Amino acid sequence: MSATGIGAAVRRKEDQRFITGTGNYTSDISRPGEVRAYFVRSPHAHATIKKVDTKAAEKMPGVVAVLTGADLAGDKIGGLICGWAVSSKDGSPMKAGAHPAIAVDKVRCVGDQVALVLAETLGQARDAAEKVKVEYGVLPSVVDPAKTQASGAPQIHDVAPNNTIYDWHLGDKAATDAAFASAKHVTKLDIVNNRLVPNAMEPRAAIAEYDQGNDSLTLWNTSQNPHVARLVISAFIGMAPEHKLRVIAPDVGGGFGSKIFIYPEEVVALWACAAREAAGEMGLGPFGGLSHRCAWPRSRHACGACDRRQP
Amino acid sequence: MSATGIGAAVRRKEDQRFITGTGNYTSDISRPGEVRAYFVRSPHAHATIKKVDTKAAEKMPGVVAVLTGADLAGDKIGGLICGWAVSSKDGSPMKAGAHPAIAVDKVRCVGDQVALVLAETLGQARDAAEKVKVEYGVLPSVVDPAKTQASGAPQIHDVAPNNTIYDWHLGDKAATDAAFASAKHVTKLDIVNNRLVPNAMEPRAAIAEYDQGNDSLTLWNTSQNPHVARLVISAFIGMAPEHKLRVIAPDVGGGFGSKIFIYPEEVVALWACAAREAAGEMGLGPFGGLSHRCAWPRSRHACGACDRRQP
Amino acid sequence: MATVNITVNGKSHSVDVSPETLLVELIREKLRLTGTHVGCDTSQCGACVVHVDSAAVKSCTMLAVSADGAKVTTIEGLASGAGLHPMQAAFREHHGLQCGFCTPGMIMSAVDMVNRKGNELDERTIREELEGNICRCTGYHNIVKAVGAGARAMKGGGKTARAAE
Amino acid sequence: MATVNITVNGKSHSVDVSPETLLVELIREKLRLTGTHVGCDTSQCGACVVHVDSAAVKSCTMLAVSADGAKVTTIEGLASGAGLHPMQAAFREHHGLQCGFCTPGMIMSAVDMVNRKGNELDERTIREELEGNICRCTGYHNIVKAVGAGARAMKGGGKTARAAE
Repeated sequence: MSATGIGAAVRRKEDQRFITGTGNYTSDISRPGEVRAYFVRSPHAHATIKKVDTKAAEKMPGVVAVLTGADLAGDKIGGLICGWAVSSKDGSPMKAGAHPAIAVDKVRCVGDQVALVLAETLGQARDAAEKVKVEYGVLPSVVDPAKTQASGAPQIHDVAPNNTIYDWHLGDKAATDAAFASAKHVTKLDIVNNRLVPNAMEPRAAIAEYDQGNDSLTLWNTSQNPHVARLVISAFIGMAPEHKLRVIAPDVGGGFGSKIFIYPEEVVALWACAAREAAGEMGLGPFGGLSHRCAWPRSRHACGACDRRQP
Repeated sequence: MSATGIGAAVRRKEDQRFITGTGNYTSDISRPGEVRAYFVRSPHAHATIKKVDTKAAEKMPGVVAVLTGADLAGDKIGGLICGWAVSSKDGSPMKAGAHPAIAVDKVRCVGDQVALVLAETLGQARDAAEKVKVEYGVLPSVVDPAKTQASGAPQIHDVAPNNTIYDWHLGDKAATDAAFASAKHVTKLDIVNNRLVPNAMEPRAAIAEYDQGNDSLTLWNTSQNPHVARLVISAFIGMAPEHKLRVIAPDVGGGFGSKIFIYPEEVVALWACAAREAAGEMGLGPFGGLSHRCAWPRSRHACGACDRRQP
Repeated sequence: MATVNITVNGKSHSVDVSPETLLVELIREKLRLTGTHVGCDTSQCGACVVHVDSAAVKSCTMLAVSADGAKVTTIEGLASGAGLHPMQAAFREHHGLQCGFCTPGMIMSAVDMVNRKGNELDERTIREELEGNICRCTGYHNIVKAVGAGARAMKGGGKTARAAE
Repeated sequence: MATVNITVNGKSHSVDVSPETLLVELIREKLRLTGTHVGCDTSQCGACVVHVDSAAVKSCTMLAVSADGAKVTTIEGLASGAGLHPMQAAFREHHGLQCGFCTPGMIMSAVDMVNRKGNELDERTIREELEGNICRCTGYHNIVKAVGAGARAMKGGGKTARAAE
């Protein structure tokens, strides 16, 4: 095996920056005049939202804006989509419930987004988030997948009776039944798949920027597929035409599939820059003209917060 | 003439940002941790540089570094080139003198760069620049083009005797002479071309950034041809390979040809980021790790400072 | 350091600046409102014109501390709401710009001209009044047309335009 | 606001911070040394390990004001000069990283391990000592190899490596 020939180890070019601390992950990026974002999240797995009172939070030091699901809905920003459509065995399409980027009438998991606080520093945003008063009507919840379809189980999405989104079959039922019927011996076994929780070292993060001059948006996010993110955020969520939206994935600190998805926080960060800028709520904030830059520095939330087996 | 048909006025898309103050010219750009640059320039049209003493300037508030032509030469950064090579009528190549981005032994025009001061603010850099002590040996100068080739005129570049870079002829001399010889009437006329001074509203400016992680450079400048700038700064000046150098021309506030050229300040800004970073002089400056961003906000210098007819 | 309390485009700011800071530096670098440009540093070109307490001022000629307590309008705050100010619209309609660098100052000077001289401006008045604003692309002809048209358009929307200041 | 006087990678800084600021926030956001990462916010993952007065510290666990007067080394300052520290070189040579997010903390912990335990480290010691550093890409095997090799390599260059702190 020669030093440069077949079988020789190939040293990675990207290692140089990773071992010297000069990589460029999303939360390493800083934009002039950026404001910091912090989300108010639901402590309940299932509850109606009776009222979100942002007044006290808005008066906290450094706060630029406090935004709610009603604001988002008012700006007609679409909800998140499921990218993989599955039909039931009877041919009916899947019954996917709406997934607004900030919850409107109801929260459906612990950690569901309820409000966004934008402030000059992350600490100020976090402090102000504690002053957002949310009145919940707590509903019974269901946290064991095996019990979700039981009679009387709490109903999470109205569009999916018995919490059943699809009843998916693959294969040839008649042939399988016949094979079992003619088998000499039949073993019965319940198979429970492991739950998979991809849990990369780098938490999710996003920075959004609105360029008023070109009416264009840029999103830096921890993404495994920025091109798809641009397509979905443009065509399905309706944030901006594709040629007015740029999605940049810098160095990504692990993903394992979890960073394929588009997450609500990314959508909200973009919306907070663009829509609220247009409304004059951010454009002339504490940093003058350029506070239409929204940095959501990090959160581990999406990784297993609704999974009782994960801390 | 219909509103959308042939002959209808076409409104420019870029006007929207220009009339609302949301354009993006080079000096509108800000990068985190940037330091500001100010040049010490020659007050003489022709002088030897006996000594450049930067000690007092280095101790001024906010100063990160004071760099000289000797530092630049020590890092083997090439001089500026003339992009249009002309041969004399005898076939000999043009005798272009060296054009270091910061003068080393001699200044050859009023405003020639003699030193660069980097500081946290432009005001601090300007104040410190006044403390740079340059000892000049003032030489006779020649400011009238018509007198440059006179016997005894001051010699500017040693490589160009009689200050003659080339003696350019075009056309067929024999045929022209024959035509005049057989002409019934000959009128003699001295023709002096107007001097052209393109003087755009936007002064020149540059921001350079060194990414240590990728060992790559980015230059934002007021350029009419960023691609050529990249080629020249890479292949001729030797700052970095082309794939490690990005040149971005944002909105340009007029050029009229003057922003076709590569200017010494752009080269120096890049070098100050990259080479000095490697030497540890900027890497851990007042802004910690990210002072390898050098913003040279503006100067009108190159427009006619050596032209006695221009203020 | 000195603290400057200043209202820019309707929002109040309290900004710490060193005493030699120019108003244009406060606007561009502290508030990051980069629509106001610096073309010459010598008060000749007019690219930095803003309104200070409703009067056109070359903001590279005024110290930031001198603007303490003032109400300033920059090009970014000229229009009320999302649309264009009539003078901005006139510059677009009459192609009164090319590279755009002088344009913010031109528009701010033009609005001030209307505030002082009224809505009917003849070409000679416009050319004289624009003495302090230099353009290098257009040759001025379309700028003069734009200012005249913008001035007339401000007659209707004049209240809105003034209210924004 | 409190003023923290701190020496980071050999350079002294005087930084104004609010009292609740963490050391990692000072390093990342005030000094813009972003090689030190935050992976968990709960002191579990070790991506934020730096050296404070020559001891490994999870910088998300320490208030910036507690580091007043301290000498701090971050991943950016580990190598002396332009080359790599032997432990950095070992991580590259043995492919001890994939996404790179945990790597700065891993390397800073590994160097601290050598400072405490010497240059001959067996696999069990390395695995025990790395308890506070989580990686999700590699499965740890090549990290353990890299730390062992880096520790041995530091024997020769040990003085240089320590001098950098």
